[in-house]
Amino acid sequence: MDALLLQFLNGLDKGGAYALIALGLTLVFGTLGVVNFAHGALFMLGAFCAVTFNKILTLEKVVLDPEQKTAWGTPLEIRTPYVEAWLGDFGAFLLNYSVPVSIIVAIPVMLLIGVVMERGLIKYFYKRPHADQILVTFGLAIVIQEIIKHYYGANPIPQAAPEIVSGSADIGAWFGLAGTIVYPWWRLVFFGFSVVVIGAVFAFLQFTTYGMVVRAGMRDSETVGLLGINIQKRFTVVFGLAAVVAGLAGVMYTPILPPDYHMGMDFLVLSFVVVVVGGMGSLPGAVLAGFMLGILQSFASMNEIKSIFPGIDQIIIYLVAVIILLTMPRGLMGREGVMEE
Amino acid sequence: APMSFVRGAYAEEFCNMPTGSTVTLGFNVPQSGPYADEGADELRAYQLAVKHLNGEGDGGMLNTFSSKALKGNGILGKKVEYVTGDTQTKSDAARASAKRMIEKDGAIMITGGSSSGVAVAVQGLCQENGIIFMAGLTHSNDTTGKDKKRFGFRHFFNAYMSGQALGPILAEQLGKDRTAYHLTADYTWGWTQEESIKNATENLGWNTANAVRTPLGAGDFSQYLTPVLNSGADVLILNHYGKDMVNSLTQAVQFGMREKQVNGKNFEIVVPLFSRLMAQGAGENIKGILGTTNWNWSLQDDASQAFVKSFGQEYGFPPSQAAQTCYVQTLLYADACERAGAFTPPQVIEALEGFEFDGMGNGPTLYRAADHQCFKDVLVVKGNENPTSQFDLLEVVKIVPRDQVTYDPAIFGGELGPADVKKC
Amino acid sequence: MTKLLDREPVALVVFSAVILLMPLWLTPLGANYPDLLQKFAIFAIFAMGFNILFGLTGYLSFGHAAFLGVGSYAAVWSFKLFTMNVLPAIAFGILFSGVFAFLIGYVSLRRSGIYFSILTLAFAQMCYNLAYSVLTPITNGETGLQLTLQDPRIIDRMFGPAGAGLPSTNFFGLPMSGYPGFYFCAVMLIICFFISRRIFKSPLGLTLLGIKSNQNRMNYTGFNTRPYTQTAFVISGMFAGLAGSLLAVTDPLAGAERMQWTASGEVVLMTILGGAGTLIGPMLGAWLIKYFENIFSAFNDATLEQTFSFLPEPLANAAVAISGLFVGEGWHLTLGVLFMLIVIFLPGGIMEGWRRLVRWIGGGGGGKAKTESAAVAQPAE
Amino acid sequence: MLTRTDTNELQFQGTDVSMSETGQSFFSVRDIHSYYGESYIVQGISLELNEGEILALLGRNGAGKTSTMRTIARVDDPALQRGEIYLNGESLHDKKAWQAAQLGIQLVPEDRRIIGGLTVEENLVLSQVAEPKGWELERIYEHFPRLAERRTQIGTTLSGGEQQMLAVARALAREVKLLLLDEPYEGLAPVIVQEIESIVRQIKELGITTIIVEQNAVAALKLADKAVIVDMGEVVFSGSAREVLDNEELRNEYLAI
Amino acid sequence: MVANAVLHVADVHKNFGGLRALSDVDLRVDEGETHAIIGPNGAGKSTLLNVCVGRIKPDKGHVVFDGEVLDSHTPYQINQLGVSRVFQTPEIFPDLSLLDNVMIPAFASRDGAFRLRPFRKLRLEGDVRAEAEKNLEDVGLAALKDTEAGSLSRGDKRRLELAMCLIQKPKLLLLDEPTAGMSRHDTNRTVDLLKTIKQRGMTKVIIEHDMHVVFSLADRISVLAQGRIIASGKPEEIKGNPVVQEAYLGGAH
Ligand SMILES: Nc1ncnc2c1ncn2[C@@H]1O[C@H](COP(=O)(O)OP(=O)(O)OP(=O)(O)O)[C@@H](O)[C@H]1O
Ligand SMILES: Nc1ncnc2c1ncn2[C@@H]1O[C@H](COP(=O)(O)OP(=O)(O)OP(=O)(O)O)[C@@H](O)[C@H]1O
Ligand SMILES: [Mg+2]
Ligand SMILES: [Mg+2]
Repeated sequence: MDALLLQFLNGLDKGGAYALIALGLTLVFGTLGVVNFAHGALFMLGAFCAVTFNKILTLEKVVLDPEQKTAWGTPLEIRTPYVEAWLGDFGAFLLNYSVPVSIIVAIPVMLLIGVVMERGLIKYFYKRPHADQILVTFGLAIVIQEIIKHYYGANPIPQAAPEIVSGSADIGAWFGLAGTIVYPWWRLVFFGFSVVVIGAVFAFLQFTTYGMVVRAGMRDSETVGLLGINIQKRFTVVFGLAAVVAGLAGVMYTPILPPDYHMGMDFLVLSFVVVVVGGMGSLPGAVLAGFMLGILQSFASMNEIKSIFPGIDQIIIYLVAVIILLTMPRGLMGREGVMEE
Repeated sequence: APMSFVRGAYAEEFCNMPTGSTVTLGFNVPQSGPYADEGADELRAYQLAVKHLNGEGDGGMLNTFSSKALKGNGILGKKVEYVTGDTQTKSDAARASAKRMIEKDGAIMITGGSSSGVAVAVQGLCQENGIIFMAGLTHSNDTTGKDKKRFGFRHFFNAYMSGQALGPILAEQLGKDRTAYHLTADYTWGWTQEESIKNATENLGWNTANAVRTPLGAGDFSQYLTPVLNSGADVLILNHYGKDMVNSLTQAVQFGMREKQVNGKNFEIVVPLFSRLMAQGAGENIKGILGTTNWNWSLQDDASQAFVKSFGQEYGFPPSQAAQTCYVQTLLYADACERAGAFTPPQVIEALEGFEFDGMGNGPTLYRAADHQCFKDVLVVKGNENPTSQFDLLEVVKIVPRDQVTYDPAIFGGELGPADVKKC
Repeated sequence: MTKLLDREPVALVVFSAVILLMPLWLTPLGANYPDLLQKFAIFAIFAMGFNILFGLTGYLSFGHAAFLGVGSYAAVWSFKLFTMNVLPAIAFGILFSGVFAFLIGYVSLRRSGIYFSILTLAFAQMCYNLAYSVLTPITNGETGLQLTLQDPRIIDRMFGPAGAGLPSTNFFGLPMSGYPGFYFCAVMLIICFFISRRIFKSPLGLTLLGIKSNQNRMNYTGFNTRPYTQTAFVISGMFAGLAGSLLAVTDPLAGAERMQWTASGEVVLMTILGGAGTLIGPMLGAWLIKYFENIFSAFNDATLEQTFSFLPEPLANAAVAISGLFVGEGWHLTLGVLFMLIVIFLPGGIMEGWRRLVRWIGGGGGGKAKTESAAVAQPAE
Repeated sequence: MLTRTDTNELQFQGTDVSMSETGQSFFSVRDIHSYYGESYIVQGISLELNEGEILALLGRNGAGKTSTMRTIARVDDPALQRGEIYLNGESLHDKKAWQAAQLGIQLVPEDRRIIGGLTVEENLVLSQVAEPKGWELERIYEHFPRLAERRTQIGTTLSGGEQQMLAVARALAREVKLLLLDEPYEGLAPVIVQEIESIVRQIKELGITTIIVEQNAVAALKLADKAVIVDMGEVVFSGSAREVLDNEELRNEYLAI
Repeated sequence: MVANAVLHVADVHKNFGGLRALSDVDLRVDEGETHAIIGPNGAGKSTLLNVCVGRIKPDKGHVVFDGEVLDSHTPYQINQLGVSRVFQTPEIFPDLSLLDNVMIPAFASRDGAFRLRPFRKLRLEGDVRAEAEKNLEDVGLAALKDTEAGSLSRGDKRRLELAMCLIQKPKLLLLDEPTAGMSRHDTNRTVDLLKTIKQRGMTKVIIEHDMHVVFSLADRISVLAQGRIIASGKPEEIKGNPVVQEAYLGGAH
C-alpha cells in the first residue's frame, strides 16, 4: 500500500514535470501551430539560467600561493567566492537559495530569449510547412546546444536545492503513520510549483479572451488581423510565455536532474508525445496527458509489474500513446482540424 | 578507373603499412553526446602521448616505463601523426569514423572510445581489417570476454575485477551481514557488472534483495528508488555509468538514503564504477560513496606523478582515468612496435601478448595472452569528504593487488580469432 | 537539356554515370573512400524511400528508422544462419521490413497529420527500447548484432568448412567491403532511383499527390485512399529495409541506435534539406548530412593549422581558433547553422536553390547550365 | 428596420466630414500595383469616393476585384508594391491590416473566413477585441435573428448563407468607415439577398462608405452611386452607376448582361 | 416511375444536437432528370447532399441509389457507384496543376477505388490527358491548364471542380451552387454546358439560389425549408406557389 502511494507520488511528480514541459510546447505547437523542436533547448536554457546564476554567485577570487604547489608544479590557487567575501552571511544565504532565486533571473531572461527567437526567426515560419519548421527549429536547437556545450562542457553540473528542503518529508507522520511515506521536500516543492504555474497559465489563456484570440489567430491570422487585432504581437507574447514556462521547468528541475547541454533533446520526444496524446490545441489535454503518463510510468516500473512484462517500463509511454491515439482519434482532448493534415 | 584504386596497387604487405617518414594513428573519441568531456580529455592525453613519442615535451611516462624501447624519435624512426574522429558514443558512428581512418587516412592503429558498445563494435571492425585496436574506456567483461578479438587490447579493468576488488572492502567497511539492492542499467555492460558485483558480494555472505533493471537514460529514477526504501535492503548498488549514475545517485541521496537506518545499520550506497568526471557531475552527493576506479591522479608512484606533471603543465588541470588509459595505450602500442621491430600487426600482437611491464601508473602489469585483458592493481576509492581542490574528488581507500582480481579467462568464453595479415 | 533529361533512358544513363563516377568527382572533396561512398549510396536509398511516403502523400513518419533497423537485423541474421552471400540478406531485409511496415502502417495510417507522426514515432521507439534491452537475445542489445565464429551459416557450411577468421560478406565470392561494396550499393541506388522515378511519374504518384493535396476530395472522387497510403508506406519501408540490409552488407553489424528517434529524425532532415517531393533532393540532403558527419568531424587543430599555415602567424591562429568552433567537436554546430540557413533562404531545400540557379542563369541570358552539378541535380525534374 | 436613431448612429453622423483638409476625397486609391509572389495582378487601379457613397466594383472572374479589395484592406497577399491609399486623410498604404482595420476599414471576404473552432458568438466577440467597437451584440442579433439562434454553434458548421450573415455581422460589430463587401450575396437565398440589400442601404444612410463587388451586377448597380469596371487588373471604366446601366455596349463587353 | 428512380431519399431524418436539419425528407430523382432543390439558407440542402454522398449518416431513413441501399457505403464507394459532387466551397487539389486536378478523377472512374500499377508511365496516359484537356476546354479553363489550382480565382475554382466531376461521367451529378460567385457571362456558359450534359442523359440534382439558373435547367423543383420538403413539382407550379413565395423567393420576384 505504501509502495503504491509512493509510486503515485512519483507519478504526480513526474507528471508535473511532463505537464510543465508539455504546457509550453502545446502553447507553441498546439496553439501557434509551430512544430518547435527547439522547445527542449528552451527547457535546457532555463536550467542553465540556474547554472549561470550559481556560477556568478560562486565567482571566485583567485590568489596564487607560491608556497604550495599542485601535483604538476604550478602554484596552488586559493579561491574564495566573491559574494561570500563581500556580503558575508547574506552571500551564503543567496548561495543556498540560488535555485529558487534564479527563477527571478530566469523569467526576464527566458522572456527575452523567447521574444527574440519569435521576432527573429519563428515569425517567418508561421505560414511555412511543418517540415520547414522542423528543420529550422531543429537547427536552432543544435546551435543553442553547441553554444552551451562550448561554454559549459558536456558533463552534468549539479545544483543543490536549498538546505531547508534538501531532506525528506515524512508525509505518513501527518496522518499518524510515521515513517511509511517519506518523500523528498524538493520534489514536493516541484510538484506544488508545477501546479501553480499550470494554474496561472490556464487562468491566462483558458478563461480570458486573450486565449481565444490567440487560438483564432492560429487558425486564420489574416482574418483576425482584418478585425483590427495585432495578432503578431500576441503570438510573440505567447511564444515568450512558452519560453518562460519551459525555462522555469528547467530551473526547478535542476536539483533533481543535474543539467547538461543535452537534457533538452532527452525530453523533446517525450514532450511531443505528451502534447499529442493530450490532443492538439488543448492545454488541459496536455496537462492531463502529462500526469497520466507520469503516473502510469511510475506504476509500470514496479517490480511486480516488470516481472510479468519485462521491459514494460521502457515502452509504457509509447504503448499508452498508441492505445490512446488509436481509440481516441484526436488524443484525449484534441480539437478538430488542428494539425490533422 | 577511379584514382583511389591506385593506392591499392602499391605492393602493400598489410593494411596501411607506413611507407613514408610518418606513421598515422587514429584517435576515435566521443566528441558529441554525453561523454564528450571524457572524449576531450582522452584527446588531450593522445596529443600528449604523440608529443612524447616524437620527443617533444618532458617525456612523461616514457621516463618511468620499464621497457626502454621507445627513444623519443617517433615509432621505428617514423614521426607520429594522428587523425581524430567522433564516435558519438554510437556503434554505427564509431565504426564509420574508424573506417574513415582506415580507408582514407591510412591509420595503422585505432584507439579510444568511452563505452563498451563502441569498443566491441570498433574492435570487431579492426579485426576484420587487420588493424590493431587499443581500447579506451570500456569496462564490460565482454570486451575481452565473449567478444574478445585478436587485434584488440584493453588496458582498462573490467566489471569482474571491480567486483573482486570491491567485495572484500565492502565486507570490511560495511560488515558481512548486509542486504543489497541493485539498480542496473538495462544493457550488456550493466548486466555484467550486476552479475560480477552480485557474485562477489554474495560470496562474502551478503544477500541480494532485488536487482532491478532501469532503462538507459531514464532521467528521473524516482520510481525505481522508492521501492528500495521498503525492501529491507540496507545497501543500494548503482550499476549505472555516466549521466545515469549522476542522476540516480543524486536522486537516491535526495530520497534520504544516506541518512536512513535499516536493520540498525546505516544505509549505504555503492557505485562500483567511478570516474572523476562523474563525481564532478554528482557534486556533494558523491562524498563518502565507495567504488572502484582504474587510476586516479592522486596516486603517488613515480609514473603517475610524472604523467600528472606533464599533463597538468600542458593543460592546467590533472588528467582523468580515461586520459591515463588512452595515454598508456598509445605508448604501449608504440613500444610493442619498437620491440617487434616492425609495424606488421601479427608481430606487434605477438609483442603485446603476455607482455609484463611496470612504470605506467598501476604497478606491475600483465597483458594476458589468452584474452588480451590487462591485469594490474585496482583502486578502491571513496568520494572525498574534504576535497582540497575542485579536482580532488576521489580518495583512494585501498589499492587491491593484481592477484586478487585475476581470473580464469575461460569463464567468459569467446575466441580471439586468427592474427593473419590483411590487406586493404 | 532539361527536355532531354525528361526522357527516361537519358535520365537513367546520366544518373548512373554520376553515381558510378562518384569516387572520381568526390576526390577533391576528400570524400572518395569506400565507407563514405557506401554511406552516400545507402542513405540516398533510405531518404529516397522516405520521400515516396512523405514527399508524395505528405504523411510525415517519425519512425522510419525502425525499418532501417529491422532490415539490418534481418540481414545479419541471414549472414549468421544461412550464408554470407548478400542476396538472401537483402531479400530478408526487404521482406521483414516490408512486413513490419505493413503492420505499423496498417495501424498508424488510421490517423493523419501529427497524430500519425507520433504513432510511428511511438512504434519505432518501442522497437528501439526493446532491441536495446529486453530483446538482447535477438539483437545483442547495446553492442549490436555481430557475426561470430560459432554462427551456424548452414548454407555456407554445405559447401565447405569454415575458415579460421570471420568470413566476409560476398556477392558470389566477390567480397562486399571496400569499392566492390560501394559499387554494389550504387547499383542498388540506381535501381531504386529507377523505381522511384517510375512511381513519381506514374498515375500512382499522381494519386498519392492528390492525397497529399486534398484527401477529402480524393474520397469523394472515388478513391479508397487507405490502400494507397498503405502501399506508399510499405514501399518506403522496404526502401528503408534495403538500406538497412545494405548497411549490414557493407559492414555486418546491426546496432539498436539505428532505430532511435534521432535516426528517424535524420532521414526527415535529409529529405527536407534536399527538398521533399523532388526526386533527387532527398539524396542530396543525405549526402550533405553524411558528408558533414564524417568529414567535418574529423578536422582537428593539427589539420586546421596545416590548412591555414599559408597565413601569417597571428592571422592563422585566429583562423584556426574561429574555424575550430565549427569543425571537430563543433561539427554539430555547423550542421545546425546549415539547416537554418538553407531553410531560411531556400524554402524547398537544396533543389529550390538549384531551380533558382537555373532560372538565374537562364534569365541572365548566359544559358550555360553545364556546371558540374548540372548532371547531378537535373534528373529530378 | 434601421430607422430608429440611437446614440451610435448619431455619433457616426457627428463625425461626418465629406472632405479632408487636404481637399482630397474621403477615400482615394491612387495607381496601386500589387503582386502575388511574382505574378502581377493589380496593375494600376485608382478609385475616388466621397463619404457615404457606394461604389460597385465590377468585372469578370479573375479580373482582380478581390485582389484590389484585399490590397485596400492591407493584407499581406497580394503585396502592394506601388501606389497610395488614403482614408479620411490618413495614409493606408504604409499600414498593416490590423492598423487599417483600426482606422475603420472592414473587409467582408468572399470566402467568408469564419474562424474554425470558435462559436458564432466568439466570432463576434473576436471582432470587438480591438477598438473601436461598432454595434453591440444585441443589436446584431436583432438584425440577424438566425445568428442569435445559432449563438453557441461552431461557426464553420453554419450553412453557407448563415456564414455569410455572420461575416457581415462581424464587420458591423466594429466601427466602420469604409466597408468592403466582396460578393456579399453569393450563396444567399433571394429573401436574404433582399435583407442584406436593405442593410447595405441602411449602412449608407448611416454615412458609411461602401465598396461592393458583386457578380449580380444589376443588383449592385441599383444600390451604387458610382461604378468601376476592372479587367486584367486595370480600370476599364469609371463613372456613375447609371451610366453602366444605360450603356449596353459596356455591359455586353465586360459584364455579359 | 418507381422503376426508373435513380436516386431515392426515403424518409431521411438528421439531427444536429437539438437542431432538426432534415426531417421526413422523401425525394425521388428520375433517370435523366434535372432536379433542383431550392430553399432558404440553412434549410438543410447541403445536408441532404451530404447524406447522399455518405459524408453524413442519417439518423433514420435510407438513401437508395440505382437500386442499392447506401447504408454502410463510404464516400468513395458511393462515388464508384456513379455519384459525383460539386461542393459548396470548392474542393480541389490546390497544389496540383489544373490538368492533374482533372486527370485524377479520370483515373478513379477508369481504374476503380484502388488499383496498383506503380510502373505505368503517366506519359502513356494520352487518352486520359486528352479527355482532361477537353473537359477543361468545356469549362473554359484550357488556357490555364498548367497553373496551380490554388491560385485560381474563386469562380474559376468552381468551374474546375465542375470539370473534375464531369470527367467521371457520373450517373448522378450533385451540384451544390455551381454558379455561385460566377460572373453572368460564365454562369451562362455553365448553364449551357449543363444543358448539353442533360442531353447526354446524365441525371442531376442541383442546389441553386440563382433563379435564372434554376428555371432554365430544372425539370422539377423541390423546395426545402427547415428540413422539410414543403413543395415539389414542375417549375411553373413552384413559381406560382404562395408558400414558396413567402418562404423563399421574397416579394420581389
Ligand atoms: N494566391 C494567389 N496566387 C497567385 N495568383 C492569384 C492568387 N489569387 C488570385 N490570383 C490570380 O489573380 C487574378 C485575380 O484574382 P481575383 O481573385 O482578384 O479575381 P476576382 O476578380 O475576384 O475574380 P472572382 O470573381 O472569380 O472572384 C486571377 O487571375 C487569379 O488567378
Ligand atoms: N455539423 C453540423 N453541426 C451542427 N449543425 C450543422 C452541421 N452542419 C449543418 N448544420 C446546421 O444544419 C442546418 C442546415 O445546414 P445546410 O448546410 O444543409 O444548409 P443549406 O440548406 O445548404 O443552406 P445554404 O443555402 O445557406 O448553404 C444549418 O442550420 C446548419 O447550421
Ligand atoms: Mg473574387
Ligand atoms: Mg449549403
